[in-house]
Amino acid sequence: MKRLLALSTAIALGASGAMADTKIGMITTLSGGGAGLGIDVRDGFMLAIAQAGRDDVEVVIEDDQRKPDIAVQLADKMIQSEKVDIMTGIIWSNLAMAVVPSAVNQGVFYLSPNAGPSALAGKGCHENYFNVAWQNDNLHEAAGAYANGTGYENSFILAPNYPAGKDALTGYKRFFEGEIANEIYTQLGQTDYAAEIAQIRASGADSVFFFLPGGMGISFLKQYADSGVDLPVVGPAFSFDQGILQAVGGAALGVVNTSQWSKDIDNATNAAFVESFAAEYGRLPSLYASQGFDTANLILSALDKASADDAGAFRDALRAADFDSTRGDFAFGPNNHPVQTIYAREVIQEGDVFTNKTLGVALANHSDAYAGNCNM
Amino acid sequence: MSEPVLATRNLKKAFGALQATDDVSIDLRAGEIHAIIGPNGAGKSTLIAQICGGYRPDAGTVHLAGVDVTSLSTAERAQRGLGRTFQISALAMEDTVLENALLGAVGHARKPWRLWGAVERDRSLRDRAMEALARVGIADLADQITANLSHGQRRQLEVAVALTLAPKAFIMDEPMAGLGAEGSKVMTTFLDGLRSEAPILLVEHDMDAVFALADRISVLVYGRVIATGSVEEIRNSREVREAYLGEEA
Amino acid sequence: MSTILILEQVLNGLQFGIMLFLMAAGLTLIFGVMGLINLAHGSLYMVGAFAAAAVAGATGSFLLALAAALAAAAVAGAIIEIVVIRRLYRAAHLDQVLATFALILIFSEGTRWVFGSFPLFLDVPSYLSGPVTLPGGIQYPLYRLALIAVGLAVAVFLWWLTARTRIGIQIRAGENDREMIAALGVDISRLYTLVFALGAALAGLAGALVGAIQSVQVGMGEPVLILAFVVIVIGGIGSIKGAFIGAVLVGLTDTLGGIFLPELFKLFMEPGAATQTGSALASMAVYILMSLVLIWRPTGLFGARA
Amino acid sequence: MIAERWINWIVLLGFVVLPLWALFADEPFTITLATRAVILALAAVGLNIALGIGGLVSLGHAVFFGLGGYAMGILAHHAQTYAPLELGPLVIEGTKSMPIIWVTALVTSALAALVIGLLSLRTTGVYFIMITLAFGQMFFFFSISWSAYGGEDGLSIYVRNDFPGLNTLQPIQFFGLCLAVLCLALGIHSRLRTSPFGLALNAARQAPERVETVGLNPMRLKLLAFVISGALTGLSGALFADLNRFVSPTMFSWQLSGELIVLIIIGGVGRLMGPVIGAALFVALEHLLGGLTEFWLVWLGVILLLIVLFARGGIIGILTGKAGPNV
Repeated sequence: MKRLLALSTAIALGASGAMADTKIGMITTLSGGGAGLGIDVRDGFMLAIAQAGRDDVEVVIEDDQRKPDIAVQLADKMIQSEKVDIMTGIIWSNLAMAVVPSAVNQGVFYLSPNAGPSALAGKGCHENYFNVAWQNDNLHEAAGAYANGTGYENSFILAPNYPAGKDALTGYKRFFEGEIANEIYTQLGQTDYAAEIAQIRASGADSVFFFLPGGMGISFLKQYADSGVDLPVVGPAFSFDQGILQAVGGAALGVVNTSQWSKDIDNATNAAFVESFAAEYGRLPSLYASQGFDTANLILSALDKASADDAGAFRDALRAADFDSTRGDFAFGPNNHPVQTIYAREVIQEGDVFTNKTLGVALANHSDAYAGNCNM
Repeated sequence: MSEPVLATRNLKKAFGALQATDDVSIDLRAGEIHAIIGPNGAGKSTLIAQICGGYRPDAGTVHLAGVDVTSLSTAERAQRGLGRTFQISALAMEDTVLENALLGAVGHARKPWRLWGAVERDRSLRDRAMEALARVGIADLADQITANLSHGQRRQLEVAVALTLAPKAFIMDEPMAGLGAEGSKVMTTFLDGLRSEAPILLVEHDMDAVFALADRISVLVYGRVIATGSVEEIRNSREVREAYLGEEA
Repeated sequence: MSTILILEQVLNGLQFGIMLFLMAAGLTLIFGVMGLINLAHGSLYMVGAFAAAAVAGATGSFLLALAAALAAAAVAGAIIEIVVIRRLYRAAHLDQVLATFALILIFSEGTRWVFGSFPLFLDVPSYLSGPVTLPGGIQYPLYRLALIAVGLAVAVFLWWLTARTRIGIQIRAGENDREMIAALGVDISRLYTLVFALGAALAGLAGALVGAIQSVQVGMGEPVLILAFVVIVIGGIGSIKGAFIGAVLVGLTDTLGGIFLPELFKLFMEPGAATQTGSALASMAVYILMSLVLIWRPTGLFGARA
Repeated sequence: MIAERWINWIVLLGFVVLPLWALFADEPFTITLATRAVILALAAVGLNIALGIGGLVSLGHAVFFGLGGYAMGILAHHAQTYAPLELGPLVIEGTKSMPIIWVTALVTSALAALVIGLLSLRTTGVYFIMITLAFGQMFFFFSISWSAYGGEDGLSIYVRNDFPGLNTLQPIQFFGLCLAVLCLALGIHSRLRTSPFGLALNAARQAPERVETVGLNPMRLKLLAFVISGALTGLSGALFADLNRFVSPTMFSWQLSGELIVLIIIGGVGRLMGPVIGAALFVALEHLLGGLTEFWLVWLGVILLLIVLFARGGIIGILTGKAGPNV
């Protein structure tokens, strides 16, 4: 960890002379709640930069503290003072909504390594905005598709009462063909789910879909496992990523979750990524780390073809997505959002470590529901 | 005899089992100093609080200049002409002496909603405040921070603030406390002259001052007025001597 | 909705309330005795949970983990009382708010410094895991029943401590009059450190107990801190009885509001909108409850009258 | 020891010189930072009227900050989508004009402050702190789930709103505008402080029973102070939203209310320039410490603690050697 930071500083120092051809600004969450995600994105990203060994790329990293106003301020700094060519790093949809529209309007490229709010995929799409992770609805849609394939007919679905929560339930319902036993919006940041679990027990559903990111998911899974309700649970990967799973422990075993990445996806890039990440940082990579890694490699692949100063050529190079992704095939749709395969994974235990095993494909070559609204 | 400026009729107030004031009827007539005396815990403070509006009585009424003010707030009673000093100084300690007096002037002029214009530059307010300070003899302290005043000086300031209101009646809660011999004498002389402006209901422990000043005295024991009369009558009352003065005589 | 489900939800509300009581008891005790607003109480809750997770991870024993939580929170409490809080008893509420706000920053980021940014693991012990069947056929997690029992035991302990022991007499005296307990020959600063450590230990215990069924992570103390404040304000600050009743009220309001408000709105709105509106109102419910209580009784249900 | 008057002028001068230097040195981000400090200072100047003069420790001033922000967000959102806001029979056109937005922000937050004040001023001390916090939380949770205006995602405005005669897209011009508003607010504070109202309000904080006995109603004085205070903080919210071209529920969060109090205490409670110095220092610390370490919040906590324990009266208190008013 220390070594890598020193390395990145060295890159920055080396590049601050006349060498700096390309300047990348990363705004991500490194302190306060939710810092784990930002740290994973940063570490994945910097790993790829370090492996490329280029001295013409400078990365400026700033901490947004998960506050939209700080993120906006940092974006101003990067654009006005640092004069970056490319920006990336934001974890949360609400921060992305605060930063991305004005950044791309000022001619900067933005590559999202995590958030994919629907507003930026549809009417609000922009030729300089690329999403390297997923549109927010994607994993939920895949969960709905998986539920169909497994034969679930009656789902109890819940998510926090905020836009991403509503998108999640909408996404699931878009693909799920069975009945909805009940649809519940919990409080953002809620920690006790006894009441919801009682409703699940009484609902007569045959499956549960939930989207509760971060600590909310940990709380829900632990309490659900302890409640004796044994309906199968499906969710997006966010509550089952490598950083969180160890805190959930046995309560997550056997739960199926959907993800565009898993550490056992069989390709050479992924194997090398998992191994080098673990060697560098002493922990297994999460899907956030893989997204950071892919984002960096996409940028590097485009830089091989065109300078970021040549916006048109660089844009075309990005759109070509001519790089080896950790998730195998990767292409952009018409709205610069990924067209990719989303897998169903199951939580298993390997020795002391809880991790995911890929079960199969939930949705192949999946795009998103908003691409049609995008007039670029 | 003319109508009293201030009158209580059958005031009653209980705190749980304790009857703090029990059927108290007191008059304050124009031009007089009416002293209320009684041992500690006799209910003097509770009586004053009911007259000034701090407590609502359980029963009975308070009349000011012939008007029933029992249901009015402290502020409304003050607006109708009740000027009060506190036993424990209630002053804006961070402010200057002049500012405290100015507060009284602002209250008297009913100008608290003026958001513009420095209060100290308002001639009429300033004159009124300075005049009150001068009358109690602390005009030279006008620019001092109140917290730095001696105990006796704060008493004087209390009286000065009440003066700025030009009230119809004064209620003074122990204005002599902490003044020392010299200060007491000055204050006694001052209050002596003040009664022609407005009558004073005086609660005081300093018996020399009471006997020197009072036109009438009421004796409060266990919440009841056991006697009201002239200085001579109270001195000679057997009941009072037994209940109260007896121990001191 | 069946009667059984409603009963179960009432039980859930009670249980949530009792969890809040564990947190609120320490807060109200500290305020009652020392007149201190301690925003850092949530940090002590977090310290308890992290200590428990660390010890449970190392030893595998839940009881040892609880002991560690109590000890760690009490020690942390005693240290901050001696180093910081002691200087603030005579300060204005404003200074107390700021100083303890600063302590939150130090504790939260300090914990992240030591333990990293990822949540820790802490699980229900095997002998308390799984559901039991209650009379009426309600399936209820055994651990939550244990939580209720611990909460009630703490309530009884606090009642006994304040009503029946020498320390309790000192505490009650201290609530009324600092000079008086000095006159009684009590070392006030030692008493204060003790009470603060006791309050901290209660917060730590709550953190460890709750951490087993929730997420042990940095910042976990803040949402529950705000709710605990709501609780003690509703109950009347300084009153243990008030904290208990306030906690149960808040627990019931929050739990039942979350269930019944969306159902209520479904009676006259289309379901999707009703769920969202109902949930929005439910998340505001405890705060609405608190403002109503304060408007009705400006010093809470059992607070000292001005 | 330095006279407070001198400190005030030096600080104001700093706010003129620094951005001008940044303009010539081509450091536009420094101007953005200075603008942020000025707007936060304005919010805190508003709070300082209630807190510093009136002694009202409001842990819910984020309500007004957020209302001002949403006044801007909602009006500009309707203007940029060309869809008027329909409230039953009442149809309001969106606008990108700052003066209209400002008036809306002032009026909305003043009305909110009137209602919240009427209900909250029945309580005192800790209860007042907590009931204002409760109102803040209500607005926070409401805004998170109010999907019409973005919920937690908030609202983005693509172009900064207009002010007649200025190009607000130029950082320095927007900064100048904000600084002018701040100076106006400081003028209001200073005139208010010495006015009959300020005198009575200040006394109502220290000795409410005295204020009553001169025939004034301390509660009404405090209510008016709360309304003026809320309105100014609301105005700052509208500017803050324009600075970021974005509003979101975090503007309603209790941490923001806490930060406003922190600003005032750092600078000096009840002092004219206390909030300005506090905001400048806070923004500087945030920027400099944040650049040094991931764990900068620890150090911020330590600095705050040292100020509370050893610097009663804040920075101005240290410089002038005089403790401030007791709140």
